Amino acid sequence: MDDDSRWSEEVQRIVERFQSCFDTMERYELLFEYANLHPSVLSMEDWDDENMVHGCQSRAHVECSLDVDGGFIARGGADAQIVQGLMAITAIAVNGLPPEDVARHDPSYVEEMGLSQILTPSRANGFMNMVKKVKEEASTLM
Amino acid sequence: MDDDSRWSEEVQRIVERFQSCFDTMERYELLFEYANLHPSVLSMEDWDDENMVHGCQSRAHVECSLDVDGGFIARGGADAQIVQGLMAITAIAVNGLPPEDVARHDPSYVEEMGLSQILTPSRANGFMNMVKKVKEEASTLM
Amino acid sequence: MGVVDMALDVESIRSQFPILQRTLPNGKKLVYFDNAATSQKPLAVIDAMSDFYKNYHANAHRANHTLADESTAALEGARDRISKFFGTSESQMIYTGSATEAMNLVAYGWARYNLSEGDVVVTTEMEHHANIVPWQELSKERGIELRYVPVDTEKFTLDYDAMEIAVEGASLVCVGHVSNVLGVRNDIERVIRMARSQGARIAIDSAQGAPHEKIKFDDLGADFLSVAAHKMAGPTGIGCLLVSEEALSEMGPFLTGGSIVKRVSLEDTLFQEGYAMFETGTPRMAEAIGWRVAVDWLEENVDFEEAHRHVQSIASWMASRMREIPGITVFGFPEREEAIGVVSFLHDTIQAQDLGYLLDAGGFAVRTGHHCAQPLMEAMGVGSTNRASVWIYNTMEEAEAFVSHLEAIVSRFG
Amino acid sequence: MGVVDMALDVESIRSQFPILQRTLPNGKKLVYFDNAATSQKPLAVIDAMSDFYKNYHANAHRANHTLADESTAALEGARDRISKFFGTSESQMIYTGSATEAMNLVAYGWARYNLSEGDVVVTTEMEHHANIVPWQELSKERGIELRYVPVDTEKFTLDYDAMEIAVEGASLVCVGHVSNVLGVRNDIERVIRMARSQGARIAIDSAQGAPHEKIKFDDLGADFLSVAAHKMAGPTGIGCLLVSEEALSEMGPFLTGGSIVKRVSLEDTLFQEGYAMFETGTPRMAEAIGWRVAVDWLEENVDFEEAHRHVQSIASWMASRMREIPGITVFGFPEREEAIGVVSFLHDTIQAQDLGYLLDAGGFAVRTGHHCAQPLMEAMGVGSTNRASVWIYNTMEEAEAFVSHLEAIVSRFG
Ligand SMILES: Cc1ncc(COP(=O)(O)O)c(C=O)c1O
Ligand SMILES: Cc1ncc(COP(=O)(O)O)c(C=O)c1O
Repeated sequence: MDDDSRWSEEVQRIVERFQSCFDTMERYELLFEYANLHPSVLSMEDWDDENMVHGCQSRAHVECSLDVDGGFIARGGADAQIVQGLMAITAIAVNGLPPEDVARHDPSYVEEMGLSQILTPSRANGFMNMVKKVKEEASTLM
Repeated sequence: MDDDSRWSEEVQRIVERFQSCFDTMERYELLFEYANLHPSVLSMEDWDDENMVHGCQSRAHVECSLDVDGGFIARGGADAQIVQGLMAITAIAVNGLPPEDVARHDPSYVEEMGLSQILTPSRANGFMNMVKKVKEEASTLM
Repeated sequence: MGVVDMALDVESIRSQFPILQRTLPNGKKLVYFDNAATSQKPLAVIDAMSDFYKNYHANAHRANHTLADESTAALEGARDRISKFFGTSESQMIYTGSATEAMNLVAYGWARYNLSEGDVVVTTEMEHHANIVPWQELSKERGIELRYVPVDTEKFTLDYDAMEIAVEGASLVCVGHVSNVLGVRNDIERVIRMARSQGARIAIDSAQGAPHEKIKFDDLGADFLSVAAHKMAGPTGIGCLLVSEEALSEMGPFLTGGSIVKRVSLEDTLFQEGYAMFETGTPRMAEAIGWRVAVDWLEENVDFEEAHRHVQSIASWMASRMREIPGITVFGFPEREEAIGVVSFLHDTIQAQDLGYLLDAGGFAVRTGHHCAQPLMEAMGVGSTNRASVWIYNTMEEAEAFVSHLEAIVSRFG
Repeated sequence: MGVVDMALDVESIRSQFPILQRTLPNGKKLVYFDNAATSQKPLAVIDAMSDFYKNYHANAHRANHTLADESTAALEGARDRISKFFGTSESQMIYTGSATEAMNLVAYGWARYNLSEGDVVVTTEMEHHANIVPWQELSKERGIELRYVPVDTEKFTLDYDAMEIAVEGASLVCVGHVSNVLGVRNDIERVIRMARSQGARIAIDSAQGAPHEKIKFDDLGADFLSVAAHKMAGPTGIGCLLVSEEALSEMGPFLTGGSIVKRVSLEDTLFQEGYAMFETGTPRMAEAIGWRVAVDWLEENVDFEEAHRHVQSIASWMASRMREIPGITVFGFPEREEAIGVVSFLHDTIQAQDLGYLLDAGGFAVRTGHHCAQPLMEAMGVGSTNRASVWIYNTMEEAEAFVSHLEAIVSRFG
């Protein structure tokens, strides 16, 4: 909390929306909402072994690139809307940043969002693998 | 104790000798002694699958027949002297009896001898299998 | 309200399963409807294994010390007890690591000694992968013809007419007792008659049958029957293959090493006979002891016919209520009297995994996926289902809470 | 009095093994010298398995509910932890039911895909049956030439000169890390170099090595290494095969069924890659969780070099004292610095089984028999031995009591 500048105002707004949720079901509703707001969807025909996120309970794929201005873009796609929601929030958090910043990206906003009840051990692990993949690809794009 | 006539005076003497033992080691000494006193040893060259006692921790064989007077004879042989001692006592208890009596044979003298510390579960099981085999063969010899 | 069967003392049963008292991290009480994947264990089973390790654990067999003798007696006592529970004798039971390994033992220990090019093996589209992949591999390796009996996707049963034809000239017929996806109880008695008339050997995958129905192996007339302890109150890491005397006499060594041999020389090995030929290495002792206590526990606490009525009435009620929820499809007929407590379902728009997560948010543990039965999924025209499966400790109250929560999910996310 | 190594905190270690407090039915305190058969378990291991069953047991993998997620995390965490403990990574570790099954996995999952008529497999006369019989079977089935490296029965080591010749042109060399009969620690580094120079794959049976020596699999340069959890403070029913990347890429499916497949259709199966191709069926979850805690426990409580000095000093002292008892023969050289805590012995006139019973009467658990190493027994010219084997929790006081009791036995029964 002492370092809100860790993430953008947009992410901060998301964090606050989640914090104001009444229960897990509401948080899931929000995740569904963000799944639909994903700014850079990776469509299913582009899913392959290369962009697969390992260690996820459900299928998830992420592909990273830079836009014409050198801003980072994490395109993501997942079987489950709930996973897609998490990917969307991550994309919102990192898209447009210089890859150097993405490589240092701190996903602790997910904790702040109160998702620990949702993120059982392997789901948390799957999420961290996704973030790790994004950060690694950012490093190679630097 | 109320029914000492369950077994012969000879067996009763054995029971008393065991009861007067100080500890397990002394009981084992006595078993070794009886192993050497086995009245009807089955020598090793006669050991085969047919006369093998199943479920014994150590190898044990028993072969039953009737003597000229129709008295039962349990010839026995075992790898271990301790097992041979038990077989010897059984032979002492049943040899010479009519097979009808052997078929009804009650081996509870072994308990009276205080051998329960020696007869851990599978050893007891092996001993009971030996007695069972003797009794079964007695039935077929009736 | 549905029909609650009061004959089974469910409260007393429940109280013996520590995990059923569990509260999940999100504050919800656990409602465990994933019994087809694995059952929970009563305290007696858990404690029996701890007691073994604390008090008499040693390597069984061929030892002259007290501890080893006690563990040997426990291990052999377990075999005796468990085999009797399954209606056979200890000489017909081979311990394996799982039901899957039991089926592999049929493939490696019987089929590869008795089948060769051109021989026919019959299995069905309804099977778990454990009763398909070993036969595919055998077929590739040995040039064996593999025939699949289709599922009648209207009746959701095996197509018995097709089965009549498929078994013609077969050497081995492999069929599941109960489908883990649909809860369909196959008419294995009929299949056994069909296969027998062709002189075929018969393997029954009873991973899902044994938890719900008292197996009478010797009466059944099958040659092989596989069971998983963990699906019937027993521990992980153990199962068994029951084998008829005749079939056992046709088997040869599979996994080899110590214990299964009479004598090893540099030139050759003389193997043990019967079940003893198949259990190599240090036995699964804690597992066998735990399973034995599970079997004792079942015998004491569960009348299998009452249990079936209890389980069936819950699943049947759930299925009929779920059919009324908009967008929910229930597969097959859990309402049938002989069905075995499994409700597979999907929602039109809520993706299966999401539905699984959303049910979990309410504390409801159901399984989501293809349930290792992809050919059946294909026949049903789906990639996966959500599956709620009921066992002895579940209650009608849990079923009601489940249906309400599902309704809430559908109205919010559907 | 011998040299007691004070560096290992044996009292603290002992206090954590409930069974070591046991009194036998005859009133004697248990002295457990049967560690080569199986080790005892610390309370932490026993409790971890109970905790699993009481609190988060569910079938791991492919599930979206909390319990299944927790058990999946525990299972995968265990693989990660255990593989690191053995100096490798999780991708190189395959869970098996035992060390024996690990060696069978080499035979079925590697050898039958890579060896054919005329290929040469080398093993030794010193091996446990688990490292002999699978090769004999393979040899019979595939026409593979099986060569045995003899034991030098004066030095009680492998005959390394003969080994040099035997490995010529070999495709697979299988050797034990430590003999379960003699406690001889083979020079596996040298064997690996020899075999490597011939381009052979190398399988190490480390059932007796891993409990006494920190395995550094990636550095060792072997292709396969088998371990049994139960011999190193872990539970029954689980072991593993460690496999080099290269060898893993040459392996094909062995036990088949669910979990190991990407996709099953009626026509064919697409298998998973890497270790995931070999673990079919419901995982050995409680077992993996117990083993993981055993590994944590060892890491926290046992420095393997100190433990070796402790074990070796006890066994060495026992052996040298036992040689002074009339009629007792000690086999091999437990006194050697690199020897691993095993003392095999016999008495001239007291038959081995009787000696076992008589030692048991004093509370001393030793093993009697051929120790599943009949070819070695034959080379040694005996049918069986009595074997006392020492591990981390044994004390010099126990060794002294053992020797006194043995002296008493010999003077009364010898
Ligand atoms: C040298 C050796 N290899 C293999 C094994 C087999 O181990 P397990 O019985 O756990 O399969 C043993 C166990 O006695 C052994 O001592
Ligand atoms: C029908 C059926 N067969 C076989 C199996 C395999 O059992 P296990 O995983 O215990 O080997 C299962 C388990 O899911 C099953 O449902």
